[in-house]
Amino acid sequence: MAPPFPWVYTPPAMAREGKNPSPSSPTKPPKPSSPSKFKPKITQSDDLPLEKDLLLRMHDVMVKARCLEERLIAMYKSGHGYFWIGGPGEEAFNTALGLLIKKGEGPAYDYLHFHYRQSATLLAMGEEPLGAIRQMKNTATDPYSGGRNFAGHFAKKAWNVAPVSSPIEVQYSMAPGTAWVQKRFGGDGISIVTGGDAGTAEGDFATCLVWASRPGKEVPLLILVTNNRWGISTPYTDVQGVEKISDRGVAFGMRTKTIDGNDPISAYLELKEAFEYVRTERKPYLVEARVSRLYGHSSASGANFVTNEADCIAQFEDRLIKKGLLTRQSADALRAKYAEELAELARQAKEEPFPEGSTIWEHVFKGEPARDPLATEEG
Amino acid sequence: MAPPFPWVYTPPAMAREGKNPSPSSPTKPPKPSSPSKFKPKITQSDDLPLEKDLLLRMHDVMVKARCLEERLIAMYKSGHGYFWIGGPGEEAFNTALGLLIKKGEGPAYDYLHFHYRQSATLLAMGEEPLGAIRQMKNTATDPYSGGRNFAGHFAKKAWNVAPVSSPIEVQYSMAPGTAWVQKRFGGDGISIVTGGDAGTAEGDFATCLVWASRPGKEVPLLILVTNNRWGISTPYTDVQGVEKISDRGVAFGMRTKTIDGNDPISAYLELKEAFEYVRTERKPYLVEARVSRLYGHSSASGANFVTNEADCIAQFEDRLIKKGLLTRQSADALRAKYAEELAELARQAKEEPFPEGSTIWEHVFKGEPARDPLATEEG
Amino acid sequence: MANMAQAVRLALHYAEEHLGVTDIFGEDVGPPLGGVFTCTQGLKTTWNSPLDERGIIGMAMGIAMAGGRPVAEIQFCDYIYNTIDLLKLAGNTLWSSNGQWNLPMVVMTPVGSGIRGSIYHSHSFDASATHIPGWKIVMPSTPLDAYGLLLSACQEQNPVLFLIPKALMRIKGEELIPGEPSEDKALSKLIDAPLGDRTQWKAQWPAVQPVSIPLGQAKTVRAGSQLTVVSYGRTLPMCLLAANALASEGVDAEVIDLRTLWPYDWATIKASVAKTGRVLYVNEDTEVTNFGEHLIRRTTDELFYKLLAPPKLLAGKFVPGIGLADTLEAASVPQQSDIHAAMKKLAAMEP
Amino acid sequence: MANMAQAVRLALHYAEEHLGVTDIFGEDVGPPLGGVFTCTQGLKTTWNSPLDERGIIGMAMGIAMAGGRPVAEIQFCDYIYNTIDLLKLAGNTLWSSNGQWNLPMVVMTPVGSGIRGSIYHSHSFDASATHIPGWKIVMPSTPLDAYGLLLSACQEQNPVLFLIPKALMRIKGEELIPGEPSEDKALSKLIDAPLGDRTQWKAQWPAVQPVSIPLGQAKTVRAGSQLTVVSYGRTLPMCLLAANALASEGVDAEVIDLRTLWPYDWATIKASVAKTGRVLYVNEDTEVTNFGEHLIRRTTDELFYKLLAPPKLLAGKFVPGIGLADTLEAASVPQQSDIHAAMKKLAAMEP
Ligand SMILES: Cc1ncc(C[n+]2csc(CCOP(=O)(O)OP(=O)(O)O)c2C)c(N)n1
Ligand SMILES: Cc1ncc(C[n+]2csc(CCOP(=O)(O)OP(=O)(O)O)c2C)c(N)n1
Ligand SMILES: [Mg+2]
Ligand SMILES: [Mg+2]
Repeated sequence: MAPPFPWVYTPPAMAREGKNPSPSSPTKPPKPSSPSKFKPKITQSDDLPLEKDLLLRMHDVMVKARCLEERLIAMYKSGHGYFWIGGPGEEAFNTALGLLIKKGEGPAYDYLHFHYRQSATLLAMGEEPLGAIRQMKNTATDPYSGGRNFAGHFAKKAWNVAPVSSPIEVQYSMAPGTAWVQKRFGGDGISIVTGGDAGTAEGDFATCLVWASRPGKEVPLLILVTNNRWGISTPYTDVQGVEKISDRGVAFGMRTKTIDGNDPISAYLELKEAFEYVRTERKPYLVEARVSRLYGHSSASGANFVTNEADCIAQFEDRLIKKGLLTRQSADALRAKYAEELAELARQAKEEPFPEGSTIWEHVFKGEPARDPLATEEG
Repeated sequence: MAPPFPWVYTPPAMAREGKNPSPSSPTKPPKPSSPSKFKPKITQSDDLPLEKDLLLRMHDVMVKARCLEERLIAMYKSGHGYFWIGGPGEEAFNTALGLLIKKGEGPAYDYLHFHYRQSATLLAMGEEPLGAIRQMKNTATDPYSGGRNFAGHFAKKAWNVAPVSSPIEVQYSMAPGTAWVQKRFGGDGISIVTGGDAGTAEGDFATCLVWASRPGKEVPLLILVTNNRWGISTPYTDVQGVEKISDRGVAFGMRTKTIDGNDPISAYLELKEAFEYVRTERKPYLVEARVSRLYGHSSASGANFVTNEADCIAQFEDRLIKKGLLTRQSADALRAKYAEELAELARQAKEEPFPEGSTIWEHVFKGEPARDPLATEEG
Repeated sequence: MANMAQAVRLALHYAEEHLGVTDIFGEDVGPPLGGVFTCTQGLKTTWNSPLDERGIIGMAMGIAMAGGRPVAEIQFCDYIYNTIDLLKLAGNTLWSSNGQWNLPMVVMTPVGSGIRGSIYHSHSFDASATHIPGWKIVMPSTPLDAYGLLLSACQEQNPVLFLIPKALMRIKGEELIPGEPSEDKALSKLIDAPLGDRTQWKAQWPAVQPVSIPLGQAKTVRAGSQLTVVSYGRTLPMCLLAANALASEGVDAEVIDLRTLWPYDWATIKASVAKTGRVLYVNEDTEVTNFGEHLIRRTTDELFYKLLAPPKLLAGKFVPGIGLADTLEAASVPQQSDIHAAMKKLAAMEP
Repeated sequence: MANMAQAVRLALHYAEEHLGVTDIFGEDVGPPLGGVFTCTQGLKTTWNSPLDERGIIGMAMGIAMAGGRPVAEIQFCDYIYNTIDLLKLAGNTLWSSNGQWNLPMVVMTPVGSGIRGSIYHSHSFDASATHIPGWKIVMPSTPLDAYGLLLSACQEQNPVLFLIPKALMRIKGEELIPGEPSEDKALSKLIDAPLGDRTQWKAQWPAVQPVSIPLGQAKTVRAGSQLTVVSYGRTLPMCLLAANALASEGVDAEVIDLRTLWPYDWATIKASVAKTGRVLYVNEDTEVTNFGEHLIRRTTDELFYKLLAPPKLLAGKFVPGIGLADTLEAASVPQQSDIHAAMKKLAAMEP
């Protein structure tokens, strides 16, 4: 079940070598600023200013999320799925985010307009990983899309998780809408939108800023950008002249911040502040988080671990171990435990059937029977 | 020849009363900042720091442009045209702009991506007003569109005037393209794009900022916004939280400025500086000019003179008269002369034929015969 | 009698009072203007949006997701083309979430020619719209239909695109909307915003009653035996006039107002064409990859052996725009005389 | 033999050397990647654009205005739908300026299913594209055609949309491109970027020669007498296989590769259908308001009395997306077996 004609997002060998592709070109002089200059700076302190329980919970989710993504990649590589895309490298930020979300259905809870790297957030919210595995395998049991959509394309109405869709940045045009309803509804439910750095070049990012900041009608929207300095094979600095993406919000009178998304502690604290502001002030806040991309763009680029970017889990474990909150052994054991659990789930999903071809007619219109509108009696 | 079913952009009576429509609503409390607060501030000095010849030339063009627009409006009102839109109120800025343009065909000259309020710029460049009158009357002789497009929709390849098109803001997505060719071409030709304030809410405005400022590939593009504080009937401050539109450029590392577009002298000096920067540095510059809208949005809003906005011509004439460069009599005579000349041109255009129906097939494809591709022998 | 702009307004009033409509918005939709065609004057949930069509559609999707019931306007359909990806997304959201997220939202937009709108105020959108799965698509040709269909649209669980023919916007209906005052001009006095200052004005809404016109039902506006004409929007009344005129020339045509373009009422068309053996589809969108061509395909698929003449389409010429001059507009989209001629010719074709 | 990705690359190389192409750009089009399908590796005028499809089309228009000759890529046609207003604008720029401003520009984009691309890497764009006046629209099904047609596109004075069927991207051609080395793998060694570090790599371009395939000419890839099949892109080779298979079942089908969708080669279709009396149009775009329906309309318009059976369309199902699972993709777009069955059925219909 390998992809019949895969497209290549980055040269496979580069991924195999464990490097994100170099931006330098055979025909052009080196670009003014090379991407390495922009690797998230490691300025993480020895201080761990959060409760032990929370720290360990974060670590647990991060490891689980990494193991899930690695299992999905393994499934892809062994032919149990056509395409992988996901969030390894963003676990620190995404876990912190998930732990701060007010989970539930309807405007009293947070609405989530995510892109395709958000697995750690879902796990932090308490989601079972089996669904992601089923979606990877495109089984009929896939709870998010019934075998219709790619891995990482979550959709869960019970938790206000809007359907992740592949077109970059469209979620930024929709997010002000849920937030507008929440503004009117009252309470402290907010909307949250995530996306990548390259995607901010789409007009939809600007649309989001415009609609979130209408005077007197500002909406409770947490606008997040996870900046990994890549759009597939294209370094951010090759194509965009904005130094700090968060600065895009300044003209709109919005609160903004650029943070280190590889440090789960500072990510948690910064996000907490932003959440509190948005929940209580009912106004937008734009946060740019610098993160890593640890397995390249997607399976199309080989999905191999890269060695030239910071690994938030390794860093966090070092800090936890240093403080005596974790041992190397317990960390390894945790990873082994999750790896085994996820392998078992994958084995389970592999036995499950694909959707029937006739299911394509289901859910075209809500409340209407599944049928081909052009079917005739003669067939 | 009155419009069969005109749409109304603003309540006709409001326009008849000589006021731009009030933003206050029957059901909602007054908006935090009323538009009047944002009327272009009149801070025009007694100093006239430009050569006398240039001052008088500017005045001449401004008056001619106003007379042209007033003639077009008169044509609309007497049934000689279906729709009017144009630039009365923007003459100061648009004239200054036109006088600074390097006019000609090809990348050595300036490319002009205009919107529909640019008549004064064309006249300042030396365009004959008869073309605008013919377009108003949609005659076959209309040099810009052959009777196909609305008034104010110039297109003149010989002077690099890109076709003005009705969809708001699309020109901002195209302008970086001509500027990119000019960057490579060298020389001092630049591209210039204009549009309104409301239109900056479209993603295309952001697209322009992104594509103009790619690192190391910045393009010689003068990005202009004429801010009249209105989008048809909607006050700017009702829908946009950006105080100074020019601030939108800051995150992109762009030079920016907000200027008084009602003062032809400061407009000229500010634009001159911006032009010089763009011509020599080959980088973008974003200028927001605060201007007036003196006949409402368009004929759909009645096209009547409003009394609650600054009139750049009246102001400029006062200053010129004060300085002894003009007398009231000579100013009035000038206006009368142009009014008469333009009336005569309108009389001429009225005699000219409309395009033949069969001309719809012309210019579908360059270099190919005019024909209905589905025409059969039987017809 | 209400004209179509007033009928839309009355329907929206009913919908915000009784059907849970929460937001009626778009460019210049709120006070003071109430829409460039006055369709949204005096309503209580209207507001003016930024000039950003992508934002308008995105906002409608978000509102619908969060349990609101939006009616979003694109000021002219000519400006909807940069949102087609979002329209497609709205149309696939239920499907791609395997039934979880439905979007009850209405997008309304004026369409078509007939007002000398030149290149960018004359577009049709029915061809593009009918190619987008997951949407219901409506296009009324009378005020009463506009009223009833918009009420249905506002009760839908799925996205509905409501196309309003500009050319019919100011034409009064022949039937009263239930609850509408019957005296001439009385309605206008109640619900049309005054000239001059509007800050103190409030609409005096008549107690209009619901009318049920389910989506998906065509209306046979003239029965006939020799020829079927299927149309909608601006061209529909012309088809009816042509049919009436042709009756005196011995041609008895049946005229069907499709009203809903998707899902469309195939049963009504099929029964008619099975009876007459001749069908002319009329619309004004450009004619290549046109929805009428779909209807022709369906006709040949299911009725080929019953046809007495080729099924025909009369639509807009395949040109890049509709030119401003009368001569150009008349040469570009079907006019009364074109329809008359096409019907006559089709009726006369030898089997 | 070159595959289609290599053929496109060779054509672009020829075009930047000899036809004045100045800019080949789009997302990931420049080094190091050279396009997600490798179509633009090693070329000298490529560059990576911001992730902004509207900017890509706008930039192409601007470059064309200023005398450049751009070839812009939209990475997948699934992401072109927010630019349709700009495509329409590009298509009407010559017309609305009454002949002044033509835009010599090429937009290329991969289309269609067959790679398990799920909802957003499986779209077709032929229906939407053929509804946009002012564009020429090309869709090759062999590497040599891709090469020749792209050379023609790069010499056009008008906007050309070049649709590349993803499913055929890696299929080798059966004919050599003139100048292409004939040994297997030799071409790859010359022009495929190496695995690993590419900073020092340069393509070794073979001295390819121009091939003239004018836009607007179909190719009859199999002559036959009983049935005409008209297709393009991914489904074309399947139609040919089906025709060959059906020959042994006594059905002699003529297969036409349309190659250019607009302006299309009606003369070739018409002559064929006049001869066979039966026609099946095959494409994989969703079937409502589909370009094949236009071709059916044209067929009934001009050939009604010559038809021995209803003209048929086999196209994609009218569903909101193509699902990822094999079962879903197979149920959504025409497969070999569907084409075979449709041809057989059509051949057997009683006149
Ligand atoms: C509108 C659109 N254009 C192009 C693509 C193809 N594509 C998928 S991911 C991607 C890069 C996204 O980069 P970024 O926004 O930085 O997010 P990241 O993947 O780095 O997290 C591109 C170009 C797409 N999915 N959608
Ligand atoms: C894309 C698009 N949407 C809507 C319109 C209708 N429209 C014409 S002018 C206008 C307001 C423009 O306001 P602004 O950009 O401030 O320019 P101004 O007219 O004030 O100079 C609108 C909404 C349009 N022409 N194009
Ligand atoms: Mg990125
Ligand atoms: Mg304005």
